Amino acid sequence: MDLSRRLRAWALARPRVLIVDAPGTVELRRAVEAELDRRGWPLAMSPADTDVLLVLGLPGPELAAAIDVLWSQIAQPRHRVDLRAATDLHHRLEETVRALGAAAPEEHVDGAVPARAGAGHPAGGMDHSGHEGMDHSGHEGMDHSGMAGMDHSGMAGMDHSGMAGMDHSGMAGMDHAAMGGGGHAGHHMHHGGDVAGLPMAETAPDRDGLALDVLRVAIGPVLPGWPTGLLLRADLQGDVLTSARLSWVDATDDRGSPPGKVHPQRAALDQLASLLLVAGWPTAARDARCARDGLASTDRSELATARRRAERVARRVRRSRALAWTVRGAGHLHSSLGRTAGGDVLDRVRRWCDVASGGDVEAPASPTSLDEVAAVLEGTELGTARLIVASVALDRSAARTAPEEARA
Amino acid sequence: MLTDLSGWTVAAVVVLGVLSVAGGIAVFVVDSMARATFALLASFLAVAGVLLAFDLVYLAVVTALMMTIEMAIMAVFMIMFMMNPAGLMPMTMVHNARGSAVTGAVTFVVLVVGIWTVDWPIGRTERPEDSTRQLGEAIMGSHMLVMLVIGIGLFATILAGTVLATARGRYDRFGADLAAKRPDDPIPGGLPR
Amino acid sequence: MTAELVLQIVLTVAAGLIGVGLFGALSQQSIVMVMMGLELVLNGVLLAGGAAWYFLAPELPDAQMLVVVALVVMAVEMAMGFAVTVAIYRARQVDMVDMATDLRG
Amino acid sequence: MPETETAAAAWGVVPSALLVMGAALGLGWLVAAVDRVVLTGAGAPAVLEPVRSSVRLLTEQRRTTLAPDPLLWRLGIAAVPVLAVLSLAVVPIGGRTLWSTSVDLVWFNAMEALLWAAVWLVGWGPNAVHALTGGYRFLAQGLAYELPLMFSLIAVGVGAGSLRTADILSAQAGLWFVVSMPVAFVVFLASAAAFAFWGPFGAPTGADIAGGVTSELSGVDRLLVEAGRAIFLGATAAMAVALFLGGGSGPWLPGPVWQLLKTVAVVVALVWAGRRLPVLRPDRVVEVAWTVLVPVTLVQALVVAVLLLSGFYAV
Repeated sequence: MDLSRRLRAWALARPRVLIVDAPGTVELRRAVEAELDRRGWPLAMSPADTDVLLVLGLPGPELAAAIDVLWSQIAQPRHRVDLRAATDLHHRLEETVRALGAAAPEEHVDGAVPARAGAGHPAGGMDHSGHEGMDHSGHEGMDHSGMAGMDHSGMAGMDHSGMAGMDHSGMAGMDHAAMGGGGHAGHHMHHGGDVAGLPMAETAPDRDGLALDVLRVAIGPVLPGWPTGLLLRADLQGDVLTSARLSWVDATDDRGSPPGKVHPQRAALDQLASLLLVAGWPTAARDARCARDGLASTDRSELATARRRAERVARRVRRSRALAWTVRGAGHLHSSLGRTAGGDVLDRVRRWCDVASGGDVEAPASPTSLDEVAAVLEGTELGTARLIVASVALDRSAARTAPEEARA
Repeated sequence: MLTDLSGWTVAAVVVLGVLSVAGGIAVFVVDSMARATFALLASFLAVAGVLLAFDLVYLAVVTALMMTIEMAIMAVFMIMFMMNPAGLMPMTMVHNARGSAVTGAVTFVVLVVGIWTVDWPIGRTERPEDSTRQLGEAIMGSHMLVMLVIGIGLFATILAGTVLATARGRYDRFGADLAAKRPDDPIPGGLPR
Repeated sequence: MTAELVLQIVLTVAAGLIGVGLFGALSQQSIVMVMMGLELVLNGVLLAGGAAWYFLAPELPDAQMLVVVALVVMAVEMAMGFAVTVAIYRARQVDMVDMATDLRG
Repeated sequence: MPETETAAAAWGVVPSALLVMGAALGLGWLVAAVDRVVLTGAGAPAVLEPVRSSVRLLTEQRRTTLAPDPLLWRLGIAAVPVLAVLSLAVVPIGGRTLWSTSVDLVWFNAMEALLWAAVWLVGWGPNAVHALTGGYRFLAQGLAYELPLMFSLIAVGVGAGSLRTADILSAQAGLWFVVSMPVAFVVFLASAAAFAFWGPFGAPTGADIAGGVTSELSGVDRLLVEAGRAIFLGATAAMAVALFLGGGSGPWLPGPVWQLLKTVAVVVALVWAGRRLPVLRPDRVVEVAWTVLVPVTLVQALVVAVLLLSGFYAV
């Protein structure tokens, strides 16, 4: 018994962490990431991949609802930490490990049973506690957010939401007219448009001229390498976005990064780190984070090391032919923003690299509105869309020039 | 004449045979199109298993390989074109079910009557050491003509299939006078052009 | 167990596959499902070909060639089937055989 | 021929099956450990991390999603590691394969093809956008790498005059195949990364789709899929050693040691090189695969055929 507990504690000593940063917690997030990198705790990709949910700062009501959904999707054993300040970070993380390792075994067993029962009977699983959290809060979250009409998902965390519409796609594939014309018996599929509370997909012409299924999905507000709080509502055909709208959750919450003390080089490295994560280059992303954290140091020699490191990672990214080949041509922003925000993803990456290496260049300007970015996302594939979003510096205050009503 | 298959092998053949037919029936019974596709794959894999028992190693493995790839692609088309691919709503889409069932059943009965009445000429012949080698030598020797025709047929299929399925020709890509330097594709590929 | 009995059992299974496949190919409305029925018929041919080689003429490669040809026919049927489905669907949003009856001359 | 005797025949079925299982676990651990070391830059202590992760995943709850397809999902998940181990059955370990058919190369290829179905099911099962997108990406990538992979295997088969791994090993007694088939070697290793959907070909599990096909997996499900991927990568590295690097041949040391050293070297090189690159987006990769790699590997096969006719290979 003791042995198994110790084994458990050992196994959970390096938990995977999902960070949710509320607005205005940039420095806190950087400090946390630095500490996680130092400890070798990996960053989680999705709720399924998460052991520890780390909530930084004070989330607004909509983000809080999304976090609750996210929490319900995390498998046992799990632990949630709310951090307001980086002061006792080390202590809090130690405590987290202890709490995870000591998570009451009965709670764990309790959680596992419904999951298995749910596997046999998808609908039956709803009664059980572990599962209940997941399905129901999904809908609750949606009600809170007040966007229920748009898609059955609300912001259910990482878009588990829209998914349900997904595979029973094509009900609409067969339109009534055609059916009437055919005039044969045996179609009983037109009773009601939803399954398990989720509407069916519709069809629309795709870019190749075929009328295929469209799914309404909500992507965000919490994803790896994604600006927390950003919500992409899109129509998805396969993996191509046919329409896209971007908005912030808690749009009235304007606690952006405090003005005045922005360190451009660190900001650029931060941007690069999340972009490289999205581009699937974790080693370079780690280097960028490392350089960013070193630049915050007050120690002279550490600072010099960090500068060299920043230059190295910027040079490596800038010169990478593979990265250039894979992102070139995506996301042309021909905008009124002036020279520095235009161009494709690659141009912006290179400009970020220039800033990151400490050069005296202007950082790419943030787009003035989310709609401008959303317009570029239309017609791109999901991965490209993620790259485009990661390549621009979106900040909450800038987005507010685009009125919420414009989304409709 | 006794079979040279062991009792276990015969049992395995019978079980796999039953599985293959069950998979075949499941294709038209289950609601979910994804499940139908993979029921068909199960049927193919069961037949591949029987071929393995008959020493036809190459054919068995190739059947598994080809059919898996084919079914994986089939699954995508199923989701593209079929309503209700996940089978979340019970439905059937058949016409002339009775006539089809009768046709299927009659065919089966006729075949079975034939199978069980014909006096099969089971000979005492030499088995080749390696069935794969036998097939390979046939393809490259006595039966080369068959492979040549198959090759041409497959090539024609590739061309015809592409032409039928795509809506864009070179005039769409390179302009009416084919003068464009770079093709106008919705998604640029990985080649520098 | 005699070889003939095993052969007959296997051929019966093949006949079963052919029967089920025929039923599917004739009764289904969706083009893709029709193709699955045809595949099932060819699956029966594969099985019968393999059995014929093993029990009747293992010294000759002909039955093996038959199986190879059946595999190729499956691939061709599939490729052309999907191509035609895409073409019809593109032209008139139809993926069911009954709706394509106006293609009749 | 003693050298073509299978492990099952020489040592009994159960011991050699256990041997293959052990080799699979060892290879999977090796790949995961090297990957972890390269990823975290943590150095030697990171080699324990795969074990730690496995234990953690074993104790974790299995979760499910709303309206999933549990049967197909679980089937796909279980198939990934099973296929990885089955593909290892034709890879020589200590000079012998678990079993040997006359078509080992096709067997290896077929297991990898069956992986298509498995990965697609893992993506399809949970009824989630990101997972299904990962499934689509895997199929698109799979179609593109399949033909180059087959042609590179064909080049090996032609060079050895046999599809049996044991014969391929003995055909390399004089000269390793990597010398006359460098293109096939590189394509084979790249395909290995592609069908383990790892590294530069990791788009099906990319961070941009929150982990793709693995995004909804937790607990033992995730463990099975991740272990299957690692074993596939390790098995392919071991296969590459057998097909191109002469297997256990080498001076002074006994064969199995050489084979182990070469396998470790290939794994380290593969992981190190793979992690130096970002994920290559499938829409770029597929065009290159179809229009460049297919012809290039065809020419490679042609070169091998011509060399064979001119008596280059001692068959």
